[in-house]
Amino acid sequence: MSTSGKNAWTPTEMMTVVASRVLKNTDVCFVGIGAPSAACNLARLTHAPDITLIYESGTLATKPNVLPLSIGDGELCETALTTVSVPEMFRYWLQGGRITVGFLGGAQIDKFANLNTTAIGGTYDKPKVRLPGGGGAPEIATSTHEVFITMAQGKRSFVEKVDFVTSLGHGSGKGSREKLGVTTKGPTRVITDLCVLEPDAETSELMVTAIHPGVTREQIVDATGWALKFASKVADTAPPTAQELAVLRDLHARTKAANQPRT
Amino acid sequence: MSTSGKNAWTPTEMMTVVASRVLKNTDVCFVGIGAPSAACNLARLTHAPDITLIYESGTLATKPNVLPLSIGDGELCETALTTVSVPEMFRYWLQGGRITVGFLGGAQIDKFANLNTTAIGGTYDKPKVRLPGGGGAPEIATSTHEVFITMAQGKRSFVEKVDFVTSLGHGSGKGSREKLGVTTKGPTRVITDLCVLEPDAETSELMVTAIHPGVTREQIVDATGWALKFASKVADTAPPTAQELAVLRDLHARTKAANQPRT
Amino acid sequence: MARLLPLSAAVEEVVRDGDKAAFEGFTHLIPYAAGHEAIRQKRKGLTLVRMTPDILYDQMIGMGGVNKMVFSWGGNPGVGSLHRFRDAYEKNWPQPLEIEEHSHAAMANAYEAGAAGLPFAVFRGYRGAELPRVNPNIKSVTCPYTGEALATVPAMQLDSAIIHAQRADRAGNVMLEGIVGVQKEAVLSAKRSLVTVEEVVDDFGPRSFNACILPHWTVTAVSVVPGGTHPSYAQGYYKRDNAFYETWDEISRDRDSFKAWMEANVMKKGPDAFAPYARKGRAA
Amino acid sequence: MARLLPLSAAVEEVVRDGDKAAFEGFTHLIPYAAGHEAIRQKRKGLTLVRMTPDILYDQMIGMGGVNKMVFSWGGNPGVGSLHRFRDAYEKNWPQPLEIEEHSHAAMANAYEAGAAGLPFAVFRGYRGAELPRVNPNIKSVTCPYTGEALATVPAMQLDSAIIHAQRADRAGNVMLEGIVGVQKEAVLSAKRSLVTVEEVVDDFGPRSFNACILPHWTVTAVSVVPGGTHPSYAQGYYKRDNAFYETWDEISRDRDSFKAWMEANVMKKGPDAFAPYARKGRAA
Repeated sequence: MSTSGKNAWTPTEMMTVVASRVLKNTDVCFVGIGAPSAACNLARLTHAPDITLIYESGTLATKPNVLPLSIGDGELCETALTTVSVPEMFRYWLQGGRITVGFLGGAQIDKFANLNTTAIGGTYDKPKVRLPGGGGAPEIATSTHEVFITMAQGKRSFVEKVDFVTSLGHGSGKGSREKLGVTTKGPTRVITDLCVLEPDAETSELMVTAIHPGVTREQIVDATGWALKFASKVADTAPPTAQELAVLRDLHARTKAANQPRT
Repeated sequence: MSTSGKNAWTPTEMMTVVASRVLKNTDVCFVGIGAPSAACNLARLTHAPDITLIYESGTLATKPNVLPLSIGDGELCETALTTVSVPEMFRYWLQGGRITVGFLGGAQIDKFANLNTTAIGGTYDKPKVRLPGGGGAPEIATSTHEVFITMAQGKRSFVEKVDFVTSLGHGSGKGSREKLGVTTKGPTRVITDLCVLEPDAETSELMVTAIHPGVTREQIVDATGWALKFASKVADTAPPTAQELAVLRDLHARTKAANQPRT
Repeated sequence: MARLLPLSAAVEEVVRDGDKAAFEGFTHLIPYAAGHEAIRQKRKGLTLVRMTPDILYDQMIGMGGVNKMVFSWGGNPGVGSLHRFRDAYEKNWPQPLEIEEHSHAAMANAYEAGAAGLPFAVFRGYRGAELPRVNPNIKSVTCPYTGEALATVPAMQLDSAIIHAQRADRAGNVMLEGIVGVQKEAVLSAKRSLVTVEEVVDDFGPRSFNACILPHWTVTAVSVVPGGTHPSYAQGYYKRDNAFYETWDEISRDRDSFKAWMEANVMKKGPDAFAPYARKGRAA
Repeated sequence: MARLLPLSAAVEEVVRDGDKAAFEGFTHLIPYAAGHEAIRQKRKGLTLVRMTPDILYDQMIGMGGVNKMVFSWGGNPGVGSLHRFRDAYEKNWPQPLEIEEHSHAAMANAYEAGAAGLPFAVFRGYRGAELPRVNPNIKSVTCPYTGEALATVPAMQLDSAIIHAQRADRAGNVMLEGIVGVQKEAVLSAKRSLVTVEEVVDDFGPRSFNACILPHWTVTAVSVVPGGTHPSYAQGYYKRDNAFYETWDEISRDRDSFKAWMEANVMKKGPDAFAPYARKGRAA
C-alpha cells in the first residue's frame, strides 16, 4: 500500500488507475486481458462512459459487468453491441485501421518499447522459458493508431534488448517504424506500477515523464535494466481518487464473486 | 404448344422441365433468374425435395414459394436456411468449390459453350447492343463442379463464335480449360426449347444428344448458327408429365399473383 | 460518430461533386430516397459504383450527374435492360458515360479488401474470360507457395457510401438484416457514409448475438426516411415492388416519358414521398 | 451430408492417426468431449492446429498423441502457462513436440483463405516482428497496384476439423452463436469435420436471417454431447467454468497429478461425464 488508511492503494491499482485516465470517451480500444481490461473498464465506469471496448474474440463495444478471465468470456458477448467472427475482427476492424488504442503488455520490454511474449533465454528453438506467444500483438502493435503498454516494472522485465521481438515498438530507435512502412504511432506510453514512460521525441527511447506518489527515482532506476533517462520535466502522478478506487475495487469484487468454483 | 389438349405444353415449359430433370436430390445449385430458377424449384417440388438452392444474393438453401423476379427477393431470404454476405458467398461458397451445379444462360452461346452476356456487335468499347454484363457468370463458369446452360435456341444466339467471351465454356475446344488451370468440368449440358446438346468427348464441340417431342432435326439445324452435329445415338426427350406441368404452372400462377401491382 | 440529420443535410454533407460514390444494395435495401435527394441537389461528375446498378442508377445517369459507372451487372433484374444507362453509354445522352466493368466475384472481393484496409484483393477468377483484356485494373499475383497465378483487383476505396438499413439506435449504431449484400463493406471502404433507415429506436433490444451492426463511429450521418428504399424493400418492413420494376421498363424506354416521370416523382417531391410505402414493424 | 453418430463412432471416422486436425474454439465452444474421446481412442501422430490452444491441447499433448502444434497463443487464458505443453516442448515429455507459430492475424487469415479455397492469404502483418525469421511459412507478395509488400501465409488445409456448437437440426445443419471465432472457417477448410452439439432440434425455429449456420452438406458427422464443451461454455446454455481454468494450473504442474487426473476424469469416463455441466435452453 502506498498510503495507509481506507484510501490506501496497491501499486497495481495505481497502474490501473493511471492507464484508465489516459483513455478518452471517443477512443476505440483493443483490450487485452489483465491490467488493460481493468483499466479500460474503469475508464468506462468513470470518465469515459461511451468508450468503445473491443476484445479480439470478436466482441464489439462490450460493457462487461465483471472482468473477464479470458478474452472470450460469455459476459463480453452478452453485453456487446455485436460479435463478429475472428477473421473479420482482424481484417475489417484491426487491419482496417479502425482502432485508436491498442493495449499491450509482455514478459519483457526494452528501451524502445519492443515487447517479448514469445520466449526467454536460449534461442527461439531452445528457449529457457517458453511463453504463450504473440497472439494478436504483432498486428496490434502496427495497426492501432497508438499503443499503450501496462507492465509491472522490474529489472528482469525492463531490459536493454528483448530476447525476441514479438511485437514492434520503436525498433532500434527513431525512424525504425517508418523504414518498415508502418504509419501508426506505436507505443506512446508505458504505464507501470511505479511511473509513466514515454518515447523521447528525438530518439524514441523510453524516458520517465511521470512518477507515481510515494515512488522515488532510485526505485525506478533499480527496477530498470537499462540506463534510464528522465524527462526534463517529470510530472507527479495524481493519487487515485476515492471514486476511482471504489469503482475499481467494486469491479474486482464482482469479478471474484462471479468466478467462485461451482457447487 | 407441342400437343393439343389439357397436357399441351410450350417449348419454354419443355425446356424448364428437362432442366429440372437433370438435377439430383444431393445437388447444390447456384441458381440464376428466369428459366434456371423455375427449373431448380420445379426439381425441388417434384423429384429432388432436398436439393440445395443458392442464389448469389447470399441466400443458402432457400425454398421460395413463388419464383423471385430478382435474385434478391425477400422470399428467398425468408425461406432460406440462412443468408450470408455477398463477399462470403463468392469466397467461401462459390470459390470454395462447394457448388455442384451452376446454371447459366446468355444472349449468345458458341459451339464450345462459351457465353456472351456483355455486348453484341461492334467492339467492346463501341458495341451495337450493350447487355447487362457478366455478373457472377465468369466465376460460376469455372468454380462450380459442372455447368448447365438453358437458353432458347435461335440462329442469332447460337453462333459460331461469341462476340465477347463473358464466361468460359470449353474455350477453343478440348483441353482449353485444362490449359487455363481450370479443373472443373464446365458446361456438360445445354438445354434449349428444342433439344439437349452436350460436348463431344473428343472435341468438346456441342452436339445434339436428345430431341424434344415434336421437334425435327431440320428445326434444330435452322435454329443454330454453326454446322451442328448430332450424336450417333440421339435420345427422345420424354414429354412433360402431367405432374411436372401442374407443379410448374402452379408455381408460375402463384408468382404472377404475388407480383400484381399494388393497389 | 454518426450524426442524425435530415436527408437533405445528410446528402449535402456526405455526397459531393466528383465523388467516387456507391449507393449500394443487392436488390434489398437500395437507397432510393438518398439517390433521389442527390439528383435534386444536382450532384455532378459522379463515379457511381455498384455491383448491380438497377433503376436508381438508371435515374441518376439519365438526369446527367454521372461521368462513370463501375459495375458487374447492369440491368433491371428479371425485366431487361437499363434504357437510360444504354442511352448514355451507346448514344451519349444526356452526356457521355464511361464504364469500368468487373465480375461479381471481383467487385465483392474488392469491397472486402477495402473494408480490410488492404490495397488489393486476390481471388481465383476471370479464367478464360475476356474482361481482363479490356479492363486494365484486372491483374494477377503468383502464390508464393504453389506458384498458382490468381486474379487481383484494386481494393474498393470510396469517397462516399450510401446505404439503407432497417434501424438505427439513438447513438447512431445501424442494424441491417436479411440480404446484407456488400453494404457493410461499402461503408467501411468509404471516407464518408450515409445510412437512411426505416426508423430510429431507443435500443435494438433482443437480437442475435451476431447481428450485422455498423457501430456509430463508422458512419458519418444517419437519416430517417421511412419507405426510403422503395421500389426495393426492407426485410421485415415491406416487400419489393416487383410490379414497379416491370413498369419502369416502359417509363424509361423513352427520353421524354423518363423526364416527365422524374420531374413529377423526384424533382417535385421530397423524402416524404416515400412514406406511403413504409410499413412499420416486422410484418412484411 | 452430416450423419448423426455417437461420439465414439464419430471420432473414429473423422479423426485419424497422423491428421492435421483443429479442435477449434476461441475461448467459447471448445470441443472438450471430442478431444477426450480422441485421447481415449489413443490417436497418434497428430498435428494439432488452433489459434488459442488451451487446456484441451495441454491434455492431448500430455497424453502423448501430438507430434506438432500450430498456434498463435498457447496459454491458460488469464491464468498462465500450459505446463504440459511446456514440458513437451522444453523437455520432450512424454514425447518431443514440434511447433509452428504464427500471429492471431495470420492464423485468422489462413483459416479465411482455407474456407475461400485459396492457396494463400494476404495481410498487412508481422512488420518489425521476429516470427518471420523463424517461421519459413511466412512470406510476402507485392501489391500489383501500389508496390506495397504484404505478408502471406499458406491457406489452412486440414484433414479434420472438430468443433462444438449449440444446436443441430434433424437434417444435420449446425447453428452457432455468440463468439463464433474461426470455427466455421475451420470446418470449411477441412476434408472431414465433426460437430458436437448441446442438442438436436426438429427445426431451428425463429432466428436471425443471418444466423451462423453450417449446412449439413459441409459437415461429416454430428454428435450430441450435452455439456461437451465444459470447462469452456456454450452461450445460451451454460457459463465458462473459470474456476476450473484456475484449478488446472495446479493439476497440470506435476506429471503425476496430471496423469492421475486424466486417468480418473478422461480415461475412465465417457461422453456422459459432461452431462452434469449441461444446462438446457437459452438461460445462461
